[in-house]
Parts: sequence; structure tokens; C-alpha cells
Amino acid sequence: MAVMTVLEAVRQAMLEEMRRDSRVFVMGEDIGARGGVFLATDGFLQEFGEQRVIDTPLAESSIAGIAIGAAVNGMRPIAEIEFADFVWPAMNQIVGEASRIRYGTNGNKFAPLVVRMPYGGGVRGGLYHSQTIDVVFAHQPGLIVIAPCTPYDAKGLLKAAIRADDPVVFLEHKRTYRLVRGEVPEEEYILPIGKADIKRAGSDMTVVSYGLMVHYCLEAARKLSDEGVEAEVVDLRTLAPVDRETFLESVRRTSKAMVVYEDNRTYGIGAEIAATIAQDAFHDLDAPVVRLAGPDVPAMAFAPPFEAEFMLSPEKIAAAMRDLAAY
Amino acid sequence: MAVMTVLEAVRQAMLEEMRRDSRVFVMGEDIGARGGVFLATDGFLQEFGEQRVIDTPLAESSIAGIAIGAAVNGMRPIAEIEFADFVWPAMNQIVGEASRIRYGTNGNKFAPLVVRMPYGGGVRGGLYHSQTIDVVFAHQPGLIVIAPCTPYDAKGLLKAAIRADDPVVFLEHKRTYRLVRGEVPEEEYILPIGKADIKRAGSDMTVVSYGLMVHYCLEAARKLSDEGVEAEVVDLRTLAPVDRETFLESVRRTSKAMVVYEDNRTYGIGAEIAATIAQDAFHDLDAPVVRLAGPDVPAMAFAPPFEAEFMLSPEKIAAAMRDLAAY
Amino acid sequence: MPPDDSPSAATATSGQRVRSSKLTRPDLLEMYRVMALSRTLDERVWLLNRQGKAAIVAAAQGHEAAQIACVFATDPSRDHYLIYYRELTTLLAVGLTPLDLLKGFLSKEGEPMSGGRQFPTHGACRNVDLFSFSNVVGTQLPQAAGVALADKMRGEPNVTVVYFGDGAASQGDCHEAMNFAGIHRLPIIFFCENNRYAISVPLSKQMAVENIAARAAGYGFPGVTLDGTDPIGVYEAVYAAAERARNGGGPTLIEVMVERLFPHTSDDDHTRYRSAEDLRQMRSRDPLPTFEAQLRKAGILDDATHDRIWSEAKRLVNEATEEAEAAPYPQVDQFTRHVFAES
Amino acid sequence: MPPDDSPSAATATSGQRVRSSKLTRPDLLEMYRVMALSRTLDERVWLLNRQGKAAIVAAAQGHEAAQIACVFATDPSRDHYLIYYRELTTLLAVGLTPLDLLKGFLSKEGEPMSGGRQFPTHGACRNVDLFSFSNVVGTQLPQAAGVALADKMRGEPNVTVVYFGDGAASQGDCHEAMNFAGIHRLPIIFFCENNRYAISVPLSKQMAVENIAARAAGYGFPGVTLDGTDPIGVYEAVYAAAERARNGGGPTLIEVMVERLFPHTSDDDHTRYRSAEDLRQMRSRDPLPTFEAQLRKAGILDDATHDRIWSEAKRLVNEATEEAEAAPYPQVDQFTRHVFAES
Ligand SMILES: Cc1ncc(C[n+]2csc(CCOP(=O)(O)OP(=O)(O)O)c2C)c(N)n1
Ligand SMILES: Cc1ncc(C[n+]2csc(CCOP(=O)(O)OP(=O)(O)O)c2C)c(N)n1
Ligand SMILES: [Mg+2]
Ligand SMILES: [Mg+2]
Repeated sequence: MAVMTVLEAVRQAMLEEMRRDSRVFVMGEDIGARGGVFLATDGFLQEFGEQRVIDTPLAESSIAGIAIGAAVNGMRPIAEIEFADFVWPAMNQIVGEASRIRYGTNGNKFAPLVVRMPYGGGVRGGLYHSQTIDVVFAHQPGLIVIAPCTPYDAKGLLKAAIRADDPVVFLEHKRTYRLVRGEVPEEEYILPIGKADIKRAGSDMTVVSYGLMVHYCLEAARKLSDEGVEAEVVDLRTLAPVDRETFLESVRRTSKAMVVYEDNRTYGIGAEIAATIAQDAFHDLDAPVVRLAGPDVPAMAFAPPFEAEFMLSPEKIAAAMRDLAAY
Repeated sequence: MAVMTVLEAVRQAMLEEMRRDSRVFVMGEDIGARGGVFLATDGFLQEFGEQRVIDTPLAESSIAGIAIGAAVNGMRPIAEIEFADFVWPAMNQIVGEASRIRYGTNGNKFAPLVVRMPYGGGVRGGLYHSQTIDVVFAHQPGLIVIAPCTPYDAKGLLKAAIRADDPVVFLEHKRTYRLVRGEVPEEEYILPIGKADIKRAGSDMTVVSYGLMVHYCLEAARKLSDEGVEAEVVDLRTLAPVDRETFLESVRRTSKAMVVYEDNRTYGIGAEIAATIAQDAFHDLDAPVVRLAGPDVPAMAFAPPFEAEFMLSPEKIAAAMRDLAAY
Repeated sequence: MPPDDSPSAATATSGQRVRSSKLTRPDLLEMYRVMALSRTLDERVWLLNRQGKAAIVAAAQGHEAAQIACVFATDPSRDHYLIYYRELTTLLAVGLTPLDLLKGFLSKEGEPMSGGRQFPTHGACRNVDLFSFSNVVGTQLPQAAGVALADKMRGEPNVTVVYFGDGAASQGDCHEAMNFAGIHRLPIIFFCENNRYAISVPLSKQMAVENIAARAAGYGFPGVTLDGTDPIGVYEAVYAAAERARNGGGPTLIEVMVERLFPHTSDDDHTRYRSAEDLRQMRSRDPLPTFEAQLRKAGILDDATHDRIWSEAKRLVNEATEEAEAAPYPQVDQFTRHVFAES
Repeated sequence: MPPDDSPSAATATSGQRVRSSKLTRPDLLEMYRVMALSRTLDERVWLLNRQGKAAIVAAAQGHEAAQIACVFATDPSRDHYLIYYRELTTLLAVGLTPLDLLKGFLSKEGEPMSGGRQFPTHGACRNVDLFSFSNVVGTQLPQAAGVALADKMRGEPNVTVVYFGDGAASQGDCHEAMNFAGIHRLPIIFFCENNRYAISVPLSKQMAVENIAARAAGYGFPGVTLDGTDPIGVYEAVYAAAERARNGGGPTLIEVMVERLFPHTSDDDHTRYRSAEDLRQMRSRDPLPTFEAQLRKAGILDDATHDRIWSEAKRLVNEATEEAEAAPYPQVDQFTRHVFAES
């Protein structure tokens, strides 16, 4: 096993797939000589050349649209959006088009593209380099939406995404890029899309999360464990199609549920999870499903106190867990 | 009281506001000589001239962006997106920009624009003229999102939207345009933004909905009434900021709740409503919150059997009400 | 008009071409036949709309000459067509039958492009690489650049033709697509059917310049404006552009000036926004009588052939109408299929 | 360079103008002073970044001459400026102080543009109509068209200047904004600071043409490419464009060729993608020494004045740094305010 960061896992997944399959190529802003602003494609230009490592103009709608066209015509494009905050101009192509190609052609055509994007806060990114943009993708049937949080998951799921015959939005939390390290097998592996993962077993409550927040939940769970409360932490990993069985099964065992997400609270990812639990595990619940999320302000602000106030933290999560345990 | 359609109410609201305030103007595709594809601005060009009735090029991102700029510079633009399905190219300007201008300038600037758009299915619109696009707006703090369902509400809320000092997305269900008629006072009135409305009182269950589905819920409620079940029907009217108090108060009385929405089910508007009820009225609930919504297919398909299968109907809603009543 | 039975093979440098740089007399007759079939079918679907049977129709009438020329100058057996929604002639030219299309207009079982899920003429063909995924104007342009890019990456000398209107040219996607195509010298033809209106919005409110072709200079490739009622002129320009594209010469913007002889769609009433004078002028630019006169003058078309072509078109459309009307709607259980890959 | 103490009032046809078509000697000295202040401040904030105090910096070094000229040729008391993120000189020129800006870089209480919510130099000014709402490149262009449209609707002869880079020119929003501005002959100046790079992407991968100004023809208004290290040339072009805009003549695209003397931002390392030769050439196009030499040659700047300007700049920046560093962060309770109108 090698120990590596999330960023390195992402890089290796692409590298391996590009070596394996000549249809796979990368495109996006600054991914060539620069190796990407986060260096996810560092060295790619040297290895694969300008044909398969395309520095695009600054035009996100076309990045997505061109990737769609190339995918429909037999290639396996991996398009990078430099920051998730800048994906909005491409929403029409991703949410409006890519998601409906298979359906709208009755299966005559399909678009196996991957759109990767770094997202999330806690990096002093201010309003436009901190956004969590996920529910808009996850709400659109026909799109697969993946948001891994460990190097192992990132590599195995990105490889699966590249091989998938459907459009995939692949969300990489910026803060995990260099912060989170973990073991990754030397040999090739692929993880299944659409399967949540129990990152920590526990019997007192179920905490459902994804992305950076999983790590915060795990940290909070360790604190609570010292206090005698064992929280089970479920990492959704795939946001759409979402794996309801795993977290429902967990809640049926623990009888208490909490959903933790970084994004603005209202109409966010956690609403669906909470509503599902409240509906399908209604009789198992000993307490209302708790939702912990970002506040309903337009985005994460830049000054350190603002950012700290917006972001959840292991402490805030631990406090909520304590309350739920005591309910 | 005059009896009129939703479409006529929308038209009159704009007409009155344009007569009242010279800062108000309309812009969009085909709104001039054509009077709009639905005729919402019929006669406006003749009355107000080309300066205040601007036929724009076919370019939605700029329609929204220009409206933002004009609003910031003292005007009150009403931008029409011809069909909600075509708003995706403008998402960056509406969701990414308009919503954050006040916040991102610490209140130094604000953007009082209204973006109107016809949405919704049941009109043989196929994949790209039937979409319900609302959660992406409603999830973004800083945007007001209104979705009226009667002529009275449409007029009073559109006038309020035009006068509001914040960006408003105003969603008009196409199927209600000519189908739904109702009384509208002769004298001027304004309705409060952010207030849900109990469209039918009842004690056996609370049904929360908005748009065309409110009418279907009312029809279903009438059927159920014949069977001795009285459903209370709450029309959200404003999707964001959403009025939680009204439906929570209702659920606390009725102890049973159902949320009905036309859009794809997963991660839709109803998830937030159901999650809120399940959390904040947990101890009042005698049954799990029921969600009735569109299926998770990429969009409403064109052939009549497909469309009928996608759309909810008074019959489908009545059946679900019956089950909930029997729970 | 130089009709010629002996194609000069010299310019057909790459791969299998259906036709040469000069149209033969049979080619010209075949073009006329498809145009007549398109016109006949178009009139029929408009009628079916008025009878309440076809929910929506966007007539291609007025665009036939340009559309047939563009397909004839390219190769449906290997080229790619990202079409617009006003492309009845294009669809017939690449090989769809009146029955295929009528099933689309009536959304009946067996409709080949989307299984009845989409508006008529939307979806994708199975045998020809022709598609139109969405109704969202402009999205096809970057997608076409991507299609062409894939061919270029694999070294396949195919051409991508992307169709759009004068209105579509205003979309940001149009700019982004042309810019990218210019940078990468993609094998693509931007085929703009300029009919001077986007629904009701006239050119003067769509752009401050006379011609969309003027934009090509800003993207580093040639742009031309042609009379779209002249199928031979359009054929030659598209043929040359396709050859250049196949040989690494990059994109061309071809703008054809055509008339939209009918309202935007069956939901529109163009008398609300077009003057009587404008409508009169428009009618004078119907490509069918013009081309017919040309063919007659050149001795290619006589009364007998003319009548045979039109009566055959009518027969085909009649039979197809009958069959399509009799066909059932698609099975409702089909509608949850093809959301994701079926494994 | 024709410095002149007596402005010709003839061309100032509309409203209150700060300056005339010809720059006076005091104007030129003042331009130099602001450029020196900008350079000094820029160096300071880069240092503060390296000290871990300023989270992010996008240096304006190399763009100073073009930026100062553009503000001097317009009227901050009434014109509108939709700026880009590399606009330190522009911000100083319209009246922000080094302290205002340093508070932005350190996100301290009292920061005037966004209250510390946004990246440095983003937000909006209170006294001047200058703003930069977002980091999403390109969005400012249609917004600027809207700002100009509002003035035009009210008949107010103000000019809107919208700033963007060579990278931003590729965005769909750029096309849509220029197209609309052309159609409506809006009083707007599209001010493109072309520094040949968008982060690491060079012009050759951004567009297939030499100059962005070439696009203006496709929108029906003039476009010019200027040497952006020459403040007098830029001044004259912007002045003329502004006059034309005020008098109903419509938009102008002014492209200034400048150098980005530093990496894209403090997070970037341009040696990864720029050759040694390219970096050497870039350094030779620093506008400060060039302008200084011009002023000295014209007898406008002598050693004493030069030293006074630079030591004064240093003093101002030192004082402001001290004050900004000492200032507290904004109060956390501020952060839920201004989501909606506060009634
Ligand atoms: C993005 C988008 N905006 C608006 C529409 C509605 N619409 C459909 S066709 C059309 C006009 C298109 O005009 P043009 O490109 O000139 O094509 P034509 O119909 O004249 O052939 C409009 C505005 C749409 N389909 N997509
Ligand atoms: C829509 C969008 N995409 C990507 C980015 C990331 N980004 C920030 S600046 C920049 C390059 C801009 O280049 P240019 O317009 O030439 O301006 P310059 O930095 O050279 O002054 C990029 C790609 C962004 N901010 N917004
Ligand atoms: Mg047209
Ligand atoms: Mg640049």
C-alpha cells in the first residue's frame, strides 16, 4: 500500500486510465504546462502531448459542450472545471444537455464524459472559491454525481467514473486535496458507483455525510466515543443515484440520525437524506432527524471570522451529537 | 372584481407597474411586436415604445446580466425567459451573480430585477418545454423565488416582486396561464412576499404544494371530502425564503402531512418541506410525511402516454390522500 | 448553372465521396425530388397540426434548397450532422423516410430518433450520425466542436456540419464554439440558415452587422454569405469547405440567406410582426419554383418528370400518413428506460 | 508625446469633464505619481502575502500605465467602472486609499468595498460607481451593458467602462455583451487588458487571431489595439471613445497590450509555463521606467520630484500597512447581514 493525498489519488486515477485507454483525454483551463491550478494533471502534457492534454480557452460552457460532443463521438473526455464556483456558465451543457442525451435519443447515443471540479470551503476562498455546488447536479436524473473524501475512494471512484457509460460529475473537496492522506493499494482497483460506505461503525446514532465533513464527523465521533457515545458515520460517496439502503439500514439499527453537510442548509443535499430517513425509517426513529449545515447566506465570506462562522467544525458537530445522544 | 386568467393577471401587474414607475421596463425574446410567445406583454410595445419594451437577441445569459446591470444602475427591469427550460445559460448570472450583489458589496449595491419564466408540464412540451426549474433558485440565499397559482396571487405577488429591492425569480406555470381563472380586485393591491396561503381548510391532513399542483390537490381534496376526509391545502406561493410557520402550524393541527410537487422527486423542493416537517413537527406526526412528485427520469417526455405517466393528477393525489387518511 | 454528367474526380482527394465537386444531371433531379418530398410532407404535417393531431410543427419551407445542397455536398455515410429543428429536408436527404418523420410528429411507436420522447425531428438517428439532442438553441455548437475534435484526435477525415439560425448566432455558445474550432483548426462547417427572423425578432435587433459571416474573421477562418435559394451555389461552397476540412484546412462558416415561408412554428402567427410588404417579398424567394425553372431551362426537368416527382411524393406521404395515424402510441413502460446505461 | 499646459476645451462637449483631450504637465506628473503609488503598494501586498498575512494577491504590475490612462480619460464623478481583479492602479486612480486597499488584502474591519467579505478589490465603492461583484470571469460584461443601457434609457451622458482580460474575451458573455452593445449603440468602452496570458494559457491557445480588437467588426463598432505601456496613447484613445459614447456614437473596444510582470496571483509560479526568453522580453516592457524616461526627456520630471514621489508613496504605504495590520477583523455578527434588503 502507498500512502498518498487525495490530490495524488486523483492524479493517479487519470494517469492510469489515460495509459490504459487511448480514448481518455483531459481538457480544461491551465491543465497543460501549468499541470492544473492544483496540479492534478502535473506531468500529463509531457507524457501524453498536446493532443490529449488540451488547455482550453476560458469558456466553461464550451468546455462541457466540447466534452459532450467528443464523448458522443467515441472518446472519454475528462473535463476539469478550475473551481466548482465557475461551473455555472456550463450548467446548461451539463445539467440541461449531458443528462438527457441517452434518454432523449432513446438510447441511440450516450455521453460518457467526466466533469471534475474542486469545490468546498475552509480555504480562504471567499464568495467565489468556496462554493459547494452539488444539489443542482444531484437533482438531475441522468447525471451521476460522486463526491469522495479519501484517497482510496477518490482513486477507485474516479476510475469507475472514467469507465462509466454515463455522464459523471466528480466533486473533489479542495480542503481534502493535501490535508487528507491515506492508503491506496498498489494494484488496480475500481470501486462501485452508487454505494455508500460506513466509515465508522457505531450503535448510538447514524451520522450521514460526504466530502470534507466526513472527516469532521469522524473526529467528532472519536470525541464522543471518549464520552461513551458511539456514532456510526456513513459516507454517501455517490450523491446521485443515492444509496438509500445503506443509511436507512444504519438508522434502523441506531434509531437516531443526523445529516451533516457543508452547503447552505435550505433545499440542500441533506434535505433529501433527512426526508428519506423521516419517511422510510419513521417508526425506528427515537428523535427527529437533525440537520447540521452551512447557514443560509449567499456564500462563504473571506475574512477569517466569517469563514470560521460559516464552516462546520468537529466541535460544532460533536456538540450536536451530544444533544442528539441525550435526546 | 374582475374574473381573469393567470396570464392576464401577470400582464396587468406589469402594465400597472410600468404605468406607475418609469424605471420599470420589460426585456426578453419576442416580447415586442409579438407580445411574448404567451402574449404576457401583448400591447406593451404600442403603449411604452421600444425603449421600455426591449426585444433582446437570443442570448439568455446576457438577458439576465443586462437586467442585473440596469437594476444596479437604478432601473427596475423585468426580464422574461421565454421558457424556464432555457434559463440554464443564464444560471451563472442569476444564481451566481444577482443573488450575491447585496451581500458581496456589504449592502453598497443591490439588484432589484425580476426574472419571469413560464415553467411546468402537461402542455405537450416534451423534454425541453415542460421543465420545473425551481430548487436551483430556491437553494440560493439572496434570491427570492415566487411561484403563484391563481390570478389573484399572481398579480399581487408580481407587483410586490417588481417593487422589491432584491432579485426575484418569478415562476409562472404555463398550464395555469389560460386554464385557471379567478377573481381579481379592481383596485390596486400588493401581496406579501414570503407568506404561504391556506387555500383550503381541513382537519385531517395537511397537503403542502405550489403551482399547478395546488389545483390538483384542491380537486383531490374535494373528492376526499365526499368520502369524509378533510384535507387542508397549503400553497407555499413563495419558495424562498420559505414560510415554514404556516405549514408547520397546520401540520401540528392535522398530525398528517403530504407534500406534492411536479418536479423530479429526489432532491426536489418537497424534500426540504418534508424534512422540515419531520424535524420540527416530529412529535405531532401520526404518520410519515408522504412525498408525491414526478419520477426521476431526465425530463417529461413528449408522447401523450409518457406525459400522462410523468404528471401527477387529481386522481393520483386523491389515492395518496386516501392512503394517508387510512394510516 | 453548369450541369454536367461527367464528374471531375480530381478534387475528391480523401475517402469515399458520394458526389464530386460538380453536380451531375441525375444529382440535380434527385435534389429536386427530395425538395418536393420535403415540401409535400411539410404541408401535410402542418395540416395534421391544424387537425389537432400533430402537437407542434416547425416548417422547413423556404430552407429546402440550402438543406439539400448541404447534405449532397457532404457524406452521410461518415460525416456528422448536428441539426437544428427546422430540418425536414436535411432529414429526408440523409435517409429518413416520411413514415419515420410522421411517427415523430404524431409521437407514435417506432419513431426512430427518440422513441417518441422528444419533439418531432429531435433525438438521434441510428444509421447516420445525425442528432439534435435538445431544443435549447445554441448548445449544438460546442457539441459539434467536440464531435469534430474527436475525429481530429483519431485522424479520421470526416466533416462535422452544425446547423443553426441567425438567432442562435447570438448565443455565447456560438462564440465559444467558433473560437475553439478556429484555434484547433477543426474539420467543421458552421452552417447558418439565416432567415432574418428568430421567431419575431428581426436581424436588426439580433445584431448590428449585415451578415453573420462577418464574424468568422474574428475566429481566424473563412466565412461566406450565399443565396440559400440557389442549391448549386450552396453545394459548391459546402463541397469546397468539406474538402478543406478533410485536408486539415479547418473550419468554414457558411451563411445561407433563406426565407422562412411559414410562421416560426404552428404556435406562431407571423402577421403579428411581419409587414405585408415583407411577407410579399419573402414569398418571391421560394426556392422551389426557382429551382424548377432552372432545371426546366437546362432541359433536366420536363412536365412528365415533374408530375411524376410530385405525384410520387404525394403518394409516399399519403401512405405514410395512413400508417403513422394507425400506429399506436409508445408503450408507457418505455419511459423509465435509458436514464442510465442498461447493463 | 505632446505635453501641454493649456487644455483645449473644444472637445469637451458634454457635462463636467475632469480633463481635456490633451493631458497637461500636471496631469502627467499626477499619472506618474499614481503609478508609483500603485507599484509601491503592489510590492507591499506581495510581501504581505509571502509573510502569510495576505491570503491572495493579483498584482497589477505591468498594467499601471493603461489603467491610469483609462481613468484619467473618463470621469469618476459620474462614469461607471466595472473592473477586473487586477486593477490596483484603477482603484487608486478613482480615489481609494492605500489603507482602504490594504484593509481588503488583510480583510480587516472597515474595508470599504465588501466589508471584508470578498477577495481584495472586490465589491463596490460607495462614492464612485465602481464595482466588481464576482470572481467569475466574464460576468461583468453583460452587466456593464445593462449599466450603460440604464444611462441611455434615462438620457444621462455617462460612460460605462468594463475591464477584462484576453482570457475573458473567450467567454460567451463577452460575445453576448458586445453584440447587445452594438445593436443598442450603448455608451460603453470595452477595455481589454491583453497581457497574452490567462493564468498559464497563452494567446495562441485562447484564440486563432492576433488581436481581440478584430472582433469588434463583427459587432458593428470600432476596435483598436494599442501599446498599453504608453499612457498617453491610451489616454487619447479612451478619451475619444468616451466622447463618442457620450454623444450617442456607441461602443468602442480598446485593447491594450500590456505585460503581466508577476505570476497570475500569489498562488502561481509562472516559470512553470513561461520561457526564460519570454520572461526577459516581458520585463523589458515595464511601463514605469518607460514613462519615467519620457517624462524626464520632456522636462516634466527631475530627480527631486522623482524622489519625492517615490518616498511619499513609500511613506503612505508604510503608514497604511501599519494601520491595516493593527485593525481588527470584522465583527462576526456582520456576516448574516445584507442577504436581503434590511427594512
Ligand atoms: C436557449 C433558447 N432560448 C429560446 C428558445 C426559444 N426559441 C426557439 S426557436 C427560437 C428562434 C430561433 O431563431 P433562429 O436561430 O433564427 O432560427 P429559425 O427559427 O429562424 O430557423 C427561439 C427564441 C430556445 N429554444 N432556446
Ligand atoms: C469563469 C471563470 N473561469 C475560470 C476562472 C479562474 N481564473 C481566474 S483568472 C483566470 C485567467 C484570466 O485571464 P485574463 O482574462 O487574460 O486576465 P489576466 O489574469 O491575464 O489579467 C482564470 C482562468 C474564473 N475566475 N472564472
Ligand atoms: Mg432565423
Ligand atoms: Mg491575460
